Amino acid sequence: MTFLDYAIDGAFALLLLAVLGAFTRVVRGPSLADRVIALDLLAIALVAFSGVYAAESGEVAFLDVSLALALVAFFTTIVFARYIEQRGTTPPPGKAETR
Amino acid sequence: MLIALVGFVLCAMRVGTVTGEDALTVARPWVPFLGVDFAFRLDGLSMVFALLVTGAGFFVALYAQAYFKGHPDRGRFFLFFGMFMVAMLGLVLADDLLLMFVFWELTTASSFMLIGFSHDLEKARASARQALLVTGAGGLALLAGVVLLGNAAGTWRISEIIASGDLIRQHEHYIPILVLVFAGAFTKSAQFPFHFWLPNAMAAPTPVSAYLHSATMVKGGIYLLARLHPTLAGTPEWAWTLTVVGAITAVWGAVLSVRATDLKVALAWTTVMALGTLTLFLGSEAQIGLAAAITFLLVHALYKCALFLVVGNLDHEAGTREVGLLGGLRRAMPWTAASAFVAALSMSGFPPFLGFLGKELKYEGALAVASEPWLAAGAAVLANALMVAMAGVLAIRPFFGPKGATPREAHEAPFPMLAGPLAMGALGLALGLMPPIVGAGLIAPAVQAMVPESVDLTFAMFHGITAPLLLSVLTVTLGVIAYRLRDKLRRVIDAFVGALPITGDGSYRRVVGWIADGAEGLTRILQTGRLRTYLASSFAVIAATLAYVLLRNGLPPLDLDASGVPFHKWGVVALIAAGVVTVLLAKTRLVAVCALGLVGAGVALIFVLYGAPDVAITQLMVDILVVAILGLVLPRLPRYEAADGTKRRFRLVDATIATAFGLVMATLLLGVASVGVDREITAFYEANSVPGALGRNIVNVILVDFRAFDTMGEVVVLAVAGLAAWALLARPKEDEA
Amino acid sequence: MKSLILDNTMRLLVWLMLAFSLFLLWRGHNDPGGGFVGGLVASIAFALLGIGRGPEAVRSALRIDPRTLAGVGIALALVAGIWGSLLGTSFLKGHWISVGGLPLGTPLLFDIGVYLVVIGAVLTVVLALEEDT
Amino acid sequence: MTMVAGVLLLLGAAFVAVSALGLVRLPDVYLRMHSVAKAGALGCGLILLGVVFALPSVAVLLRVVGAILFVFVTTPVASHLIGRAAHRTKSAQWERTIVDEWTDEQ
Repeated sequence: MTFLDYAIDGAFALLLLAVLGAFTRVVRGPSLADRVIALDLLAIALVAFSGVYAAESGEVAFLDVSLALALVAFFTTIVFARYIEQRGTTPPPGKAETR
Repeated sequence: MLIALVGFVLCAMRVGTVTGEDALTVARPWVPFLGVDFAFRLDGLSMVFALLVTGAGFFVALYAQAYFKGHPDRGRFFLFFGMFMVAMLGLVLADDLLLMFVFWELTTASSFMLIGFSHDLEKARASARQALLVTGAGGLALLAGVVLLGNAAGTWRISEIIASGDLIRQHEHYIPILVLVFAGAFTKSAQFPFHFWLPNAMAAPTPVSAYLHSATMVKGGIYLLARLHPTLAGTPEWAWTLTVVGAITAVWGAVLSVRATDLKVALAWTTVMALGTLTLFLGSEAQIGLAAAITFLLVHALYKCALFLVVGNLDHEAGTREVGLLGGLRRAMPWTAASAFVAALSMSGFPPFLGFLGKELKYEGALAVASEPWLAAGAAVLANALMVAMAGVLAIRPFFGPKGATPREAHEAPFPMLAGPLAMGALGLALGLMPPIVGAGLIAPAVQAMVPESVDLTFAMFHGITAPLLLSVLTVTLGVIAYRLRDKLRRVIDAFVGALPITGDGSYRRVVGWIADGAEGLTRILQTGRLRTYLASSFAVIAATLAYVLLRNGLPPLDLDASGVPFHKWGVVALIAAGVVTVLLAKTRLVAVCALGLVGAGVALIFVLYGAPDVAITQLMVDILVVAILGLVLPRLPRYEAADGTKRRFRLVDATIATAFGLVMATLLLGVASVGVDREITAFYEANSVPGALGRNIVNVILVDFRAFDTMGEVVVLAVAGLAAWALLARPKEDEA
Repeated sequence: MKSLILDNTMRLLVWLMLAFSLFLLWRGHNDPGGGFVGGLVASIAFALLGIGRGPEAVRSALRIDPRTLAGVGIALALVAGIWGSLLGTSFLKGHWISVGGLPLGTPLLFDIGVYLVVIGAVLTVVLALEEDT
Repeated sequence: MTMVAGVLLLLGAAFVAVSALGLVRLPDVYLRMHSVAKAGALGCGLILLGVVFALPSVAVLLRVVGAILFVFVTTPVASHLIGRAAHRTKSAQWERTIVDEWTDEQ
């Protein structure tokens, strides 16, 4: 097991941690904006994840996945951003939205 | 009208040549695969019917020419009329079971058209529907019977089936075939349980009633029984059912005909009576019985058709069919009176007429009926007595009785409307005067077609003082008495019928009502209009069927050792599981959408980890697009009704269905995985992906080249889905504008 | 949704996305990609344009109505199919002709057909939704 | 060569993990947005660079540069929009925020 393999495993572990963090924010996030940001982070983590997997498997094709996702990941954030603006005031954090 | 004439002449020429054996057959393959071919066979039995169909058809067509003068959709009438005649001819000439069935259904269809001809009348439409439903249902049963019979006999050709009679009788399907064929015949020929549609069918214009409902169509059932007689007859079931049903129908028809005040309905009920007697005689094996059936068939067709046309004249000229109103039209309509009188004489069976010969044979046949001679004879006498009475009511009352107040001042019908009845009446008399010619020419070959052994029948007008003669005298006297006190009879029967708990019509209407309510109830349960019920029911059904299949042939071997799976794959699985749980617990749609995004990403990760970049990219793109579209849709959705989510019962039901579905899918996949993926297909694609389609990316090569046809389908589906969504979404805007 | 930053980056990003989607379509045969994925990326690009500048911009950029686009896509796929049967081989059989060294084939045509249909269908839905809000 | 790749991968992953930590721990929307945008993008970039070192080839280089370019262009735009949206809809600010230039200007 060369140092690279350890690094890859380490990277996977850390990325999973990041995903876990994003997940908790999606669950707990008081306002929609928090959740959207968490999704954004998740997308970035995915790009990284497929990059690492490309390194591990030596298959260049996985970089296409990260390339495509990088290009498109922010789209969900924009859609939700517009939605938030259209919807007017976000309710105070305590009360969960009803929409 | 020309077709009818040509047809008639053709058949007439054939009369001489046809005796039982050397029938004319024409066969051309129609559906070779099923062994069904376009086969026609003209033998004695079909000859009688063919003559009947074309002859009566000619006269009725002539009559209709004048009857419909100036009627807007005359063309449509003759179209259906011609269609019916062809169908009827086909039915009687067909030598192939399926071909016969096709013509059988054609007659039902054209009769529906003809009964409902004056479609603006609600009564006509209702009775047309009723006739269609009853005869149609019978037709369906007949189809099953025909198929069973074809399989049992191993061939569709009727002539061969007739020969293999014994084989069929021992065949285990014999009883079902019998029942089904009876169902078809009884509904078509308006036998006892299914007789109610015939009187209602009088809503049709008179030529139709004259032709369809007296001479030809209702005889279809009788033809079927006669044609299959050699194959199916000869067993007690056949004899008993026919005799009993025939007797009941005959008596019931006769009784109710007296009660009817509308001349056409009265005629309809007498037709029911006649059909009853015909079925009665077809029950017997004795040649004399069959001969009686054929002769009475001929006699009945002649006088009934004539009488119907007479009533048509009355209706057309005098404007009413009510017995009470009509009277003393002798001077106004001499010719119609004459033909009515002649037909009535033949109907009541006075000596010089064919009717008498028919009645004589009938009594002889009745006495010879194997099972119950006295029952048959009794029924025949009673029925005929009432027939005599009806003959009086139909012929004497309107013409010789006191002058009635008819809505229109009656004057003689134009010549074409007289030709029919007069000719038929005269024919009845002429045939009566020369029985041997009729016997040898028509009756004998027909019976020959039905009975394997040779036929020796003497046809003479006068047989000397024999039992049947006495019976005839008895019938006539009874008839005259019945005619005298018909009003009292009518009241008695009225009371009796009123007291009847169920009538044919009533039960029919009730059954149709039940079916309609049942259908309505079912749709209300299924089509609740809520997406939730659709999804729930479909998933539940899938899960149930899969589980049933899995359990029935044993659970596949599940290897659950997950040792080799590296930790990060487990991490992803955990992510997906957590995502799903959040979706379930989400209070608002937004949280659910985000969590779904999470699950989508997790699934994409799995694709990545298992080496499928193509699919991973597609999954991610779709995931993002779905979230985007949801983002667009969310502002338009109504509040997330909390009630929807928290109803305890709903959530429980959904939860069970979902878990069941998940479990079944999991076991299925594990089963498939443990069996080991069949590499053979992948090997094939790996081998010729590059040479065949010049592409290394097998997934896309498959999509676009090898299995391009499927993609073509998917592409079309996608486009249609887009259109559907557009139609749903963009439409309201236009409506509002 | 007026946002100066979005407008400017949009000009660059939309073109980049379209280029990438065509790239995906083009090399679909050999590397991960293909008509379907390319179509998706392109439709995301147009949806982005729709969000940034409104549906009218998308319709003008697209120049033909998305529904007809889907129709054209199906027609193209059909042509690619018939091409095979015209030459006597079976329907949808791949035929390759090299034009100036570049292998052009009916499957590619078919792929383009798929590409157009995907864009057409997705955009019909997205625009229908957007035009209503 | 593989050493550098390993280090880069680990470093990048660490950054992503830190940004996730920030996302979870920080009190209000704006702070979380910072952590995701900055640390996330950087972490991802480093990882992708690491991949280049792990699989040195032109194709990989091209794809990685493309991906990094995209990430570095799109993430700021996205976080800008989400920040503006949050601010316009008056989502809560951390009670100890010192300066809020946006409202000060209007």
